[in-house]
Amino acid sequence: MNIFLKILFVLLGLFIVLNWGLIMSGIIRKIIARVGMRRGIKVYQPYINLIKNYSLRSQLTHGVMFYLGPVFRLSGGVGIFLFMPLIYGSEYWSNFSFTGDLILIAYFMFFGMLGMALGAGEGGHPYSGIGVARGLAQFTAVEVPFTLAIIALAIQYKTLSISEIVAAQQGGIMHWTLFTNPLATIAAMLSFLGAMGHSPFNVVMAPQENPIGPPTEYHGTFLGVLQTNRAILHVVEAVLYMNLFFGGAGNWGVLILKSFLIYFWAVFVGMVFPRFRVDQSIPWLLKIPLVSGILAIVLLMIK
Amino acid sequence: MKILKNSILLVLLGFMTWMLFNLYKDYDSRDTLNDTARYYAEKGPDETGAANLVTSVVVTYRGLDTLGEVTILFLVSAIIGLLLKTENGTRKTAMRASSEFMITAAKLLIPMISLIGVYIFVNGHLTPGGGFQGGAILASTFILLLISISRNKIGHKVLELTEALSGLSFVLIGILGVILAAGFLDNKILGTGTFGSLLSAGAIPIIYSLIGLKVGAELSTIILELNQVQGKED
Amino acid sequence: MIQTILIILISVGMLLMAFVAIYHKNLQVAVIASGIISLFASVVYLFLAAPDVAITEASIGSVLTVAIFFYVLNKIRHEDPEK
Amino acid sequence: MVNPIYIIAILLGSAFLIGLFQKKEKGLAGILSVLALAFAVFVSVSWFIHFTSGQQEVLQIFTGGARPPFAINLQMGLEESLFTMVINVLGLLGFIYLYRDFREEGIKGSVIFLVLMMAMNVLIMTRDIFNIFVFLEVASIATAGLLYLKKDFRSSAAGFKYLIAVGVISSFLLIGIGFFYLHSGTLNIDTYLQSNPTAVKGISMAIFLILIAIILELKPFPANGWALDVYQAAHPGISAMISSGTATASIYLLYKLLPLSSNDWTPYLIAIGLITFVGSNILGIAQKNGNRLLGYSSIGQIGFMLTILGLAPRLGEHFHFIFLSIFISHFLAKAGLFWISGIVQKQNIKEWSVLRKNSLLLFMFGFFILTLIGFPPFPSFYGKWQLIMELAQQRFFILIVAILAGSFFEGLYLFRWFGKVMKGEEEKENSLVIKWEKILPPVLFTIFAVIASYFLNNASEYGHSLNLIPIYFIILLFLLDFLPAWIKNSLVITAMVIYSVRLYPLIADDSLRLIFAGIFMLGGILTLFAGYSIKGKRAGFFPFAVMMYAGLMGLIEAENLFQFFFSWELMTLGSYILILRGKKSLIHAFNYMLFSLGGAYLIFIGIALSYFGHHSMDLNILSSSTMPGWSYSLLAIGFLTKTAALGLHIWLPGAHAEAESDVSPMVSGILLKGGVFGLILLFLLMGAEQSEQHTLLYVLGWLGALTALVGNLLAVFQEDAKRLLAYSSVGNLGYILFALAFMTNVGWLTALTYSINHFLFKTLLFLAIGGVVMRVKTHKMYEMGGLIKQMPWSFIAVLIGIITLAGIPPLAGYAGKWLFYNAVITKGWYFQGALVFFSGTIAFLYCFKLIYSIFLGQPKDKFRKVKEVPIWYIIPQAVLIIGIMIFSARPDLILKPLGNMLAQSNYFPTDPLSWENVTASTNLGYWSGYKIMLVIGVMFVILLLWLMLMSRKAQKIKQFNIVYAGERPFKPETTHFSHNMFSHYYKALGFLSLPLATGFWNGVNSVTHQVADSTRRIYTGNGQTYIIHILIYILIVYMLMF
Amino acid sequence: MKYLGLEYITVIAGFLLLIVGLWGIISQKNIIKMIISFSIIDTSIHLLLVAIGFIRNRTAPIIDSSVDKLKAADQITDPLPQALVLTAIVIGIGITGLMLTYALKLYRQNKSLEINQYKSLKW
Repeated sequence: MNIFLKILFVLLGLFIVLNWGLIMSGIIRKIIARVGMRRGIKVYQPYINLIKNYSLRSQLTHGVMFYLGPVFRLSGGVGIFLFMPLIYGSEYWSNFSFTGDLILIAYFMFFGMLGMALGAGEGGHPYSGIGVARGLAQFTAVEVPFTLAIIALAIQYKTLSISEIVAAQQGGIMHWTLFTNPLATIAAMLSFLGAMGHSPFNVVMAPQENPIGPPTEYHGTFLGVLQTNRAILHVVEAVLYMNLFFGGAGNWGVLILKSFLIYFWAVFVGMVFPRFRVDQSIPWLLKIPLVSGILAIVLLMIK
Repeated sequence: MKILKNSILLVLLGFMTWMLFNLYKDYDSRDTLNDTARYYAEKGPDETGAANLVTSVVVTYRGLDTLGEVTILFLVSAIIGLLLKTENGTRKTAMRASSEFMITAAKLLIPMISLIGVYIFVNGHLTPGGGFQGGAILASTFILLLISISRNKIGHKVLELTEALSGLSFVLIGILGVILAAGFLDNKILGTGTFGSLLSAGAIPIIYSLIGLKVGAELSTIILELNQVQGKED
Repeated sequence: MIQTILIILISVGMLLMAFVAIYHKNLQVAVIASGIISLFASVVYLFLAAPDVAITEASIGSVLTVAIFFYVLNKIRHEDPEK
Repeated sequence: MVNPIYIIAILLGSAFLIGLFQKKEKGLAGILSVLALAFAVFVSVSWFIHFTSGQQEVLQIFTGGARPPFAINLQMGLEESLFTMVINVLGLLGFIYLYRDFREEGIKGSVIFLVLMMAMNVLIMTRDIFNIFVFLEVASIATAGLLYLKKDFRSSAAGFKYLIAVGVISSFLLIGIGFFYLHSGTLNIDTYLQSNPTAVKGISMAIFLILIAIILELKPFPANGWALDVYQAAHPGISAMISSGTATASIYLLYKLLPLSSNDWTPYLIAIGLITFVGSNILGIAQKNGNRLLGYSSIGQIGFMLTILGLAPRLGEHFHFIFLSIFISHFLAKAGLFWISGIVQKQNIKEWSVLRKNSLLLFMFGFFILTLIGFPPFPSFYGKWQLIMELAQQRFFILIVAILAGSFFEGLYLFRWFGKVMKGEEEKENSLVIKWEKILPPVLFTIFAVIASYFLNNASEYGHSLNLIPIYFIILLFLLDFLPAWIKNSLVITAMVIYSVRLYPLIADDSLRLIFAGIFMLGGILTLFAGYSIKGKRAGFFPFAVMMYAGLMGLIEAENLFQFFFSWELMTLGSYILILRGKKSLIHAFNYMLFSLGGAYLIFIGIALSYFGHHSMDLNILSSSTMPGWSYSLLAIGFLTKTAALGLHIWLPGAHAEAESDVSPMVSGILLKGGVFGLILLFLLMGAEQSEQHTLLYVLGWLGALTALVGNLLAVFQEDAKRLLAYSSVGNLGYILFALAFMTNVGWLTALTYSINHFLFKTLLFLAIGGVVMRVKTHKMYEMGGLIKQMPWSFIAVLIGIITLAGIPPLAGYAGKWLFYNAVITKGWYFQGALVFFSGTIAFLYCFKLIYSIFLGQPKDKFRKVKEVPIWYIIPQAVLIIGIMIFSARPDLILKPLGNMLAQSNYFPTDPLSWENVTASTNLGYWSGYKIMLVIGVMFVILLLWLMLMSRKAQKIKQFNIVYAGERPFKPETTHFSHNMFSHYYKALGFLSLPLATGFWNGVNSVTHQVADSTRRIYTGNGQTYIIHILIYILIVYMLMF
Repeated sequence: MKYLGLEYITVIAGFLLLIVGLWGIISQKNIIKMIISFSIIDTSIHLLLVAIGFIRNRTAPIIDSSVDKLKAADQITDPLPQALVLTAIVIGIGITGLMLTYALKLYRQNKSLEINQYKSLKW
């Protein structure tokens, strides 16, 4: 396939995902507000935020790494997008997934985090450091059940290629990993809660304790870049889970629906449960999710 | 506690006794000479010319042992001198001045006893006794001398000289054996002479006399050294 | 036979003297006892056809050794601060 | 030829002659003594040359004008000439050493000394039992007499105890001799042997008494309190004579008398020797007094020689070589150490650090200590090797364990001493009085030891296969130590380059060796570059650096197990001393040595077990070991101590962290791969055919996974930057072990990739952090901060390093991770895999901590003026970064040939990685390092441009200018969140990082010390107790024998 | 009757004396007593040695009027052990003298003759 055509489709896909990400976060926040008996923001509010941030005139930087932080962060998001096949069966929408498999995505998640952490670090604000430390610590625990789930999938499908995993789930809802391997799905979906950073795992960003979290010192264009990334990343992560556990998507419609539902799962739990401290969230993640992940593998090994 | 300790020691000693009893168990009295002794008895008189076989064994056949043995005395006298050397170095005899009677008796006895000593070692190859016994008797005269005469400069140097010279001669005679005869300390460097006479048995009388002088001097030195005390006494 | 009895007596005497030498409080007596052992031994040597040894033991073992012991004991007594 | 009887005559004659001299003539007396001793040396040396140049006929020296059974005879053969030679040389030098003391104390001292020498000569040459008794008494009395040289009353007490003990012992000897004569009718050894003795009970008892008396003269543990007191109380010059001289004579006596016994003394001698060897060495652990410690060691060594003597019938033709090797090292080293002790004149071993004031003495001290322990290329190594191999051939495995245990304890206290001397607290007073006559003897003995090593090496079975060029180079470097550092550095680098070029064609077709050779040599050259930044002489650094690299290269080049072990020990020794050079590294270097020593001995046993039933030392014998399970596990554990597997890791952090800035990368990035290479060789050669190996590999796999977890977790909680990196090394080596244990194609590829990566990034990180530490003079990360401005280059290096470490695409670390997953899932070790993955995420935490705490946040005031690290640190870093980049972009360049080699070897033909251009794929997945690099690179640049476009007017502000709750913070420290950074993590998972291993080893340590301390209380100091010990000892041996 | 021979009695006496001497050396705290015990041991060994050389109904190994020079081998006792004893006696006095000297020196330095007072070197 022509490489330029490929790039074109990639850019198009990126555009769609970005927009869907922005809209989805608007919708979700609206829903949260409504559940809380508030009116909430407008659905297109994220667009407004984004445009406002990109056009702010004050742009202060603390140094090279501070400057590069958002680039790393956005690279991380976009990179995952690039390595992710979006639509099952479509070579146009499979992005650059030929360069690497599931493991690549799992590890590339660190890329953005590292950049963010470093950029925030150079900002010199103590809260940045605290936020980063919390985020990284929690992330290690999140990754454990997720990895177990990935291993379970690899055992089950004998492949690490996402496209092939999706392909193996075709042919009806009962072929989804959700049903063929519910334990792995449980482990993964619980770890997904942590990965999304919603309550009860949102101590990293801690919106109540203003200002806190890694992006404390970021504003203006930098913050814009970070918001862009968040929009993309949320959708891409949902798409990853969709591909792995929920049969993938044959077309954009299914993709949008499924990713919304998957994302909403995290929001839904967050609306019900209060926030964990880090030293609480880690043991929690290492209990039920871990056990179900292990059970998933054990079951597969017995088979 | 002490009883306990002693009883443990007794048990130990009991075992020791048992062990030594096993040694005794195999002891059997002898009724013949073994090969070695037979050689001494048969060849000894001719080879060495000494009537006293013990002497021929001590001085010739096992001359190296004897050399070692006089060396031990030599060592001991040297060591005692070194060990008892006091910091300030002044030496005094501990004995008080002797009575007139003692001095007279000593003057009378000393030459006689010395003569006996000399006789014993000169005749070592013929009669019982020899260098050691004669030397010991010489040393006894020396004790007598010490008791009777309380001057503190009694022949320390003479003793040393005798000791060293006789030792040296002993070694030299030994070496002469290598050069002139069959081996170290071979007594055949001189003719064996008439069996049973004083001037016989090759170098044995000479060696035994040297031993006698040396042992006497060494034992005397030991006694002399022990007789010195620290200067602050008396 | 007389020899045997004599030797046995001397042996018993030596053993007795050995106990005296070990257990007597007075060191001088102990030393003399040990000298007597040597003396007895030299008698035994005479019986055992060893005149050379007998003379040596008598002159060195009983006389000179005891003399040396006495010299040392004398020295020790002289240097004893309490006496 | 001069008749040897003249030795005796001259020595004794001059002794008597000196008796004639007056005090004024002490000079003359000294000259006479020296001449007499020199004459003795001359005679014995000429006889030794005579016998070694092919003459066989033994000279019989008759005395008393009669033939042997009737008169005393002496004998001069090869053995006698050797032993008299060494003793006379010792005597001459010992006299020179004591010369001044003798002068001060009067001339009688030299008389005693000459007599002692004479007695020892006779003891060696004589063939008559009673003669032995007489001259043993002479020697004992002379020894007791020489104690006069020390004035304090303790030496008198020791002298008395010695005399009374020796008196009792010789009483038994005399009884034995009497009954021997009664039953055999002769006093001559040869006659008795020729008479073909019928074993009467009585004579065996007599011979028992004779032999046990001689054995007691050799001071067997525990009936040796009297001797220890003498060692401690005597003038060191005298102790040297006792330890090296008298003991030599006595052991030769035993050797001479042993054939008398028709009883088989073998088991008893072995038991006596081993109990002495192990016992004394354990007791040595708790000893603080230098001379007494040497006494323990001396007695231990003699026990070892007793064991060998007991084994003589089993060792056959090798006996002489083994005995000689052990003997000569004990002889030279113990005398040398006692002589040095006399120069130091300190009691407590702590105070020996005064030796540092004189580098020659320090060198000799180290030399002798190492000679005693038996590190290659020191003389005793050869004997020990041969001994263990022979024992293995005859299945005496328990003996092997006991011998090595004893050696281990000996190594323990000797190395502690060594460390204290090298790094202990400095003595303030300058009390090292050095006179030429005190220095000369140990110097000569050092030279003798070198010569002995040379000959032993040539004489040993495999010595000729060794490549000695590096050893000569090391010696050269010692000689050139006075040159400035940069000259030596250039010399070493040149030499290494030349060596690499020479080596390359030899191993060019063996990718595995090539990889490791590359790591060792290129790594070595790179890290040495950092050394250019150091001014001055850097005394004592380069020989040991070269020693370490020589050892590492030796591992690669080894064609047989001897070479391998030789190199292994060389590497250990070199690295130990390099680590010891650090400022606070005393205890860590000691721990390192302990674990290395233990590990080396396990390897030793493992090799010995494999050798059983073979007749070659070829590496391949591992594959046909008759006890694969045992040799496999022992070798594996041995190698694991070097790679710091969990439980054996506690030495690593301190050792790596406290080493000098440029040593840390050497020992961490490079040295650890030595252990990995060992494991690789082991696994390659032994394979996984047997089921026990399968179990073992499974256990090793878990061990690796847990090591990775715990290592990384501990790294997270470190506040010390270098310690963090060190723990990270523990973790990384855990990955490697884990991957090796797979025993699959991809698994091994993973391990090799990890090895290369770990070398690249850990060397890089240690260089960078070492440079920073060198500038800011602290290891504590929370004391640093904000250094990115001052040290941008170091920051970049660390950034690249941690990206590689964490395995984040696109850099090379990801290659390892991807391979790893494929290997795990293929192998089916899922849980271990998950554990290791978890460890990987934890690694991310400390990576961030490292870079954040040091380089980011607010700069501390006191470091505002620090400079970038020296250019000599940056050059190797740049090279390493280039290396990482190349390996990241084109992993196929290295992995493809490696994979091919693995696939083509007999071991891993299945499931290899298949390559299609730059894309690698397995059954499970695929990965294209090149394309990933490309995609991410392009994307990163585009996004950067995008941001630059959007923020054209970005304004640089002061770092302190932050949103701090509406205020400006008042000092930088309050804004830098770096101390106790992951405390919440500790709350959650800290229980996994409890110092269980440390606790365990501390427990072992304290138990050993308590055992040592309570056992040594049998030496009550009461002379009477010592006699009771002797009696009990005789009884026990008697009861066991009869 | 055989066991009533002189040599048997002497050997038994020698052994008993040896044991008593050993007992003295391990039970007596006084240094002088220990030395005395040691000289007792010495004497006992001399007794043993002489007894070993003894042959019943024979004369001393001196070729004098009572011994036929040619048949000496059948008439004299063994000269060798006697020679050994001579040597041993002299060595014995040497050692005893040296021990006593040490005892004296110890007493001078510490004013005590108890062996258990000299334990400063231990462990």
